[in-house]
Amino acid sequence: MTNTRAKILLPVLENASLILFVGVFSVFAMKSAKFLTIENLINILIQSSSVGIVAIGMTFVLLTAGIDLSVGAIMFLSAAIAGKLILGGCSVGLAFVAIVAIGFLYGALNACFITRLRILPFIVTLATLFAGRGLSLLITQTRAMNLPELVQIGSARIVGIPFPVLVFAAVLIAAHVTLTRTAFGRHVYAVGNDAEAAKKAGINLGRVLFSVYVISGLCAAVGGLVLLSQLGAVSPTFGDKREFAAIAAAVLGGTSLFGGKGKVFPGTVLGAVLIQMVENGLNTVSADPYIYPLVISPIIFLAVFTDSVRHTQLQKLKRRKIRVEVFE
Amino acid sequence: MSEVILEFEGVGKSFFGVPVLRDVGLRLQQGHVLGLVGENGAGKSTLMNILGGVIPADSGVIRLEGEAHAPRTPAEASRKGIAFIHQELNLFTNLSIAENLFITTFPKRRVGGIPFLDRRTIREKAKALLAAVDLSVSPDTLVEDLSPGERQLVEIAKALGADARIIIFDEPTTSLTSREAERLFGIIERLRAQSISMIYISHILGDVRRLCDDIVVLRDGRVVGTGAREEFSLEKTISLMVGRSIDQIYPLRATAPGEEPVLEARSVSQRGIVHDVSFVLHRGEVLGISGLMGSGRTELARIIFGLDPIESGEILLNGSPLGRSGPRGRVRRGMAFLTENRREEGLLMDASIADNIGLVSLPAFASSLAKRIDHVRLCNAAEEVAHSVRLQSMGITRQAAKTLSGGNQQKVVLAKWILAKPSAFILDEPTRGVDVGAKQEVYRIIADLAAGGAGILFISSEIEELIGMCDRILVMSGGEIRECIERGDFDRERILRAALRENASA
Amino acid sequence: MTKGLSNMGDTKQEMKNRTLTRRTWLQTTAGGTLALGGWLTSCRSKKQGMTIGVAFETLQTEYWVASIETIRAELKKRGIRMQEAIADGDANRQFEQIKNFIARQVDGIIIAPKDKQTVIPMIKAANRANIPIVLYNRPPAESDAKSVTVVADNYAITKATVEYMAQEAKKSGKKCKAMILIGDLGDVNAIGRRDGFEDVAKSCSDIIEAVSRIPTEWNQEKALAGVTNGLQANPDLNFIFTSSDFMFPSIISALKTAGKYKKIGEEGHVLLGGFDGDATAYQMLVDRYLDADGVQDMYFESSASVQAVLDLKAGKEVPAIIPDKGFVIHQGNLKEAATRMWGANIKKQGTA
Amino acid sequence: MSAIPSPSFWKRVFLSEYLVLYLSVLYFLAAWPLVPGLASGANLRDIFSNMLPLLVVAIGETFVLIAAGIDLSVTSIIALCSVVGASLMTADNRVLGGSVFAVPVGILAMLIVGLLIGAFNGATIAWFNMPPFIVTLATMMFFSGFAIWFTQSNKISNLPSGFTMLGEGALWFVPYALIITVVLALLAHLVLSRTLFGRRVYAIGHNVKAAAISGVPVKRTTLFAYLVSAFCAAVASILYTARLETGDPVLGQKILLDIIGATVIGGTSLFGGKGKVIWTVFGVLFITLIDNSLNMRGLSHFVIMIVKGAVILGAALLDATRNRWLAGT
Repeated sequence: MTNTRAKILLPVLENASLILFVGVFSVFAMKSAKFLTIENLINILIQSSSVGIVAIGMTFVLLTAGIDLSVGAIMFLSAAIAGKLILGGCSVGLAFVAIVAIGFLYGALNACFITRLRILPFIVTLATLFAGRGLSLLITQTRAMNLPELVQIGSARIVGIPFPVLVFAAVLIAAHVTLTRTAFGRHVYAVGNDAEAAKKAGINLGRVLFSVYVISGLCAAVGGLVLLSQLGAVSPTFGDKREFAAIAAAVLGGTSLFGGKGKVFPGTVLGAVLIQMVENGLNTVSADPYIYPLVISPIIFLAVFTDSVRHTQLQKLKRRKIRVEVFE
Repeated sequence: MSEVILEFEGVGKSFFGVPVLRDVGLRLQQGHVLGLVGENGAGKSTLMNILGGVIPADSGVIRLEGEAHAPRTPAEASRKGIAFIHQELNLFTNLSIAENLFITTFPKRRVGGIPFLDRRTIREKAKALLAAVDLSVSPDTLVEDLSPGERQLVEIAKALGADARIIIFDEPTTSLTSREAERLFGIIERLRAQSISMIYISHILGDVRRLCDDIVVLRDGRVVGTGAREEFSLEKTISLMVGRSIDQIYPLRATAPGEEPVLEARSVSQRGIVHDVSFVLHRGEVLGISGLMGSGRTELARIIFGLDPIESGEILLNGSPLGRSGPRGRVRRGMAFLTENRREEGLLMDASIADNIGLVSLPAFASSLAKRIDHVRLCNAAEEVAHSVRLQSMGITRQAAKTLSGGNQQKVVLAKWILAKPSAFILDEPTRGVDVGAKQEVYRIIADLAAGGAGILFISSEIEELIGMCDRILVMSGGEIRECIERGDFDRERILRAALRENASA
Repeated sequence: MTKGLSNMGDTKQEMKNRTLTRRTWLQTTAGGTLALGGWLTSCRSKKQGMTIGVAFETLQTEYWVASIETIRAELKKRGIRMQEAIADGDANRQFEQIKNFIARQVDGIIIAPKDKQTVIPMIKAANRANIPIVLYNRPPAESDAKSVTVVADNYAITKATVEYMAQEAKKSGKKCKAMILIGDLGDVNAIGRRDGFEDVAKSCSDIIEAVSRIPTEWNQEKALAGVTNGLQANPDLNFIFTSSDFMFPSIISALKTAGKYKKIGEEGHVLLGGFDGDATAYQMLVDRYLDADGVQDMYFESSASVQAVLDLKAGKEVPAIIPDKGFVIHQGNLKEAATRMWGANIKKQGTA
Repeated sequence: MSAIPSPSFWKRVFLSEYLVLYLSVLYFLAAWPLVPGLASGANLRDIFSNMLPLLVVAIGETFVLIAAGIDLSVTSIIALCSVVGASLMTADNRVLGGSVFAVPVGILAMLIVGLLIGAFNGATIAWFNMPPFIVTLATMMFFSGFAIWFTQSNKISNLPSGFTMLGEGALWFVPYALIITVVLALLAHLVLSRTLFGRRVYAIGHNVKAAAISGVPVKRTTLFAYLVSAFCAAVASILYTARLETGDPVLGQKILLDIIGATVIGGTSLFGGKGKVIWTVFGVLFITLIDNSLNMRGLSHFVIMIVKGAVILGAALLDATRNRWLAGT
């Protein structure tokens, strides 16, 4: 009987991302002793925090069945301007404030085009991705800016916790609480589940959508800030292709592109860490570094594949019954 | 004698100049249940949509506790204490029951200025509401894990949560099993006891007469009968519902059905959907399938057309079994399916009329080798069919399907299939959302097709049109065929009774 | 992915939007066109005198930035207009930029190519239009295309640098676990520098054992991750050579995180060597973090390439390869060598 | 902007499907006096030779977009085909190097590689109904990574002249690239507008359910669309590789945005069901024109990127406006 089989299959599919994570982890743990050391695990966290933060913002957008391709550009732009300011002799603190402001404005710009003028998020953010990277390159003249003083912050440890991880955790907690413990958060899910019904129920659709793009912009900026503090330099490749990494992380964490389904914790975090773990793991087993994309992309594919299978199985289970069979 | 809480007076509404409500007046008393009955298209839903703030009325007034009531949005209506429980439920399946109950009215608890959800209060309130509709599941359960019946109860609980004074039920039992329905009735009784007023819309007259204090019968947007339950025998209600002289609407069926079978179903079964369905459709025959929503008529059609899986039994077209072949195989073999959902399954809304009409028969107009489409021939053919169904349009190549009226859209779908010259048509609610004038033309087209030798499976919830058009009528309920009635002894009440008969095996 | 917005909106809203959108669109287009036009006029220029097209693959590193600035100054000094094009690491775009130069009939081209192969068709194109072309700092793959290259002897300079580091290591006595950051393998210079390192590592295998090779593809993020993980994998690593100075920030960051960024002489100092001679490297030398740095004589390369392109234009004979000897700067010769180190001067001028 | 012509005029312009062409011409005329050498024969030739490969990819993308899908993997296809083909044809290749078969085998291999990737995309999307965006994103990551791994990020040169002439060479005065592109474009146009397959692509783009019920082979058509897109990418790869005379594992990595941007500017809708080859031609022409003219003005390509971004947004706005007007009337 197909239903019963599906019932057994579903739990497995539900937790596909977790299973993947554990699987990859144990593989590397077995392959190399160095992988399991505390320092290395902390390293993984540090390296994944930047993408993780951006991915958290991306999750908000994906939950509303939207998409934000401009996050990489936002990272670059905010970092570039921060760099200019610091080189121009402005205080680091002020520069960081500027970064956040830029993230906010950028997000608001996207949101305006999407909610006010009703253009597809894909196109809007594609265009602002173009413009944003161009603008940043214009500002930097594609020059590398070395800001060694920032590394102090990036490598600092507050009560033993590395700065990037600290920021990561802070953003994560804030996002998780917002999504699970506030009306806005629940409305985000509602909109993603059925925009029309949400409107009928009297949820302010425009405001919810606007906010998620602003949030995504903010997270991107903060992610850029963290990366900047780690690199201590801004190069023209800064934040390049990060939009894809962020989307991948969210999707790996079980977030659906069709909206309404996904969690920042554990989901997106697992995804982000998983991505970094693969890179780090391959490194510790000193595998050919070029092989990295060949490993990560099948994992992404697998995650989505299981999700779509799960979806079809659910459809099977949920087919409307119109008669009660006495024998069931 | 309790006082009137809601009153309609001279309410009228029309779409595309076609009146769907004419001078409707009715009164709902505090703590009463008002039964609203009438055939599809009688205007029940329109009336309730006006009350629920989904659409505005053209004329007339509604008084809620004496003062005028004209809600602009559903939200406003619900603020005024009117809860609308739609046929298709408006719940967010990815959220928990508790969250659905308070989606716009979350109790909050400020911590450092940030308004957090007060989850304890929410859960407790939710528990209380669920208890009120005796639904014994945790408020944290996701709605997607609930059965349709349980979801219905959640909707009711939501209404109570918004302390509604008037609750509108629109066909609440269609997707419920008899057990779930019983449960619902129990709740309704209790709400009445709490002197909450309700409007109950249903085809199932038995339920209506059992639940309601007063009954209002609508026909063609007019109130044709109103009064206390006692005054309405089943017979009287039915005759009021369908009491229209029918001969002028329906075309004369000149030809008699032929002998050789076109479409044949042999004990078709699918667990939980249909059970042991068999029938034969002959050349030139119009075979009606009557049944209420959720009787399995649409599901049967989808199985026959190969859209849904079939567990046992077989289906033959022109004598050859169809096996597992999907819609494509059916179409190639000469079967047509006009679905009940024109917008989502029938038309390419943004495409031109010509593209829509041509869609099915494209292969016929493609040269064998390069599969190049002969546009001239295609357009001429499309033109022809469009003309034959009397489609009104400004140029079939220029106008997009979505800009047509409901009637003309339906004609486009028909034309699409006619162009492919199939031998068997399955028409599911072909006159739904179509004004009376267009209805007549649809009937004419069906008659012509039958005269042309095609077999037609005519599915409808309007008994009247089946009686007007069919050679035989199969009556379905609970996924089974209850009766097969010959044209000679057609009888509305007999059909309705069969349609209302409970699922034996439940 | 667009479900969320596909159909939201009651007709009233639609109406409002329609008008709104129409207005906005008019403004965007009209405004846009005006702006564009105006700004094109603003940067209009009259055609007279000589023009040299300068096409750089990227300005990603201080070295490129400094180079293009020096070339600009050099040309200005000789009253020659310079047309600039940066390909941002895209060979195809660079090709199109060169074709643009040719279309505009520039008098000569100085190009810092993306890599040795993709530059060949560009040279050929220039040859066809017989416009003299000089390759800056990167030689082409061998072919029949005619060009002049001004390039540092990456191999030799690296070799010298690493040998100096080896000497330092010898003093400390203990055997070194070494790491090298390799550049883009498509870049001959990167290859030259790697080979320089590897050969020294071989010749004094008693002192240096190369345990970790990080391919960076000239990308700071890759470098950071690579070094961090490398240090993780080999905790006793104490010798790092980077194929380009612009990756020092990444190295410093990684070392700091691992708590191994120590001055020369301090306990646990990691022997550091680099290549280019940029400002960061100079600062590190002064602060006694960096042991040795291979310096390309950027001033020589810039003026030489300008001279070369002019000579070619004038029809003079020019050797196909103009080598830049370069030199090694280290704690020993810091004082006198600094004057010739471009990074040092930039630092003094306080730019970058 | 004080004197805005009557709405009816704007409407006519808006609703004309040649709007983007008009804009291109308008822009060209406006830029003519400002950009010395813009209209020179040499530069015009450049503009066209620059737009050819981009156009080829964009045409393929058009098919997928009309079918309400998206193909992000085209750039990786370009890169992988480039290195595979080059490694087969290069003189350093022991087996084929220098032989007469080198070129035909190489080209064939490139096309096959492309089609295989397209088949994978199409099949997974059609049969397991997975979201195209992620599927092609994953394949994009995988195959561009594979191309780099395959060559250890080395470029491959010494390609036979018989191949490289496809890039810059010409038959009399007509460049081969032009011939190939024109033929492909015409073919694509005919297939899309005149054949059964073409109509079906539009149908599934408009409404999958309705199409399926009307007997359209949805799965097969979807697969076909992705095959076309991949094939075009492979052809583009041939042109790019030939003109650079190099097999490059990062070839075209940066043009994904140009491809989708150009198609959208042309007016093809991401919702599916709407689009034409000719529109894409206009879109590509417009974007190339901007690129070239600003380039000729000596403006850095970052400025150009900003302008492109603005243009894409403008185009999207225009499209949205158009649709609302159509809906309104």
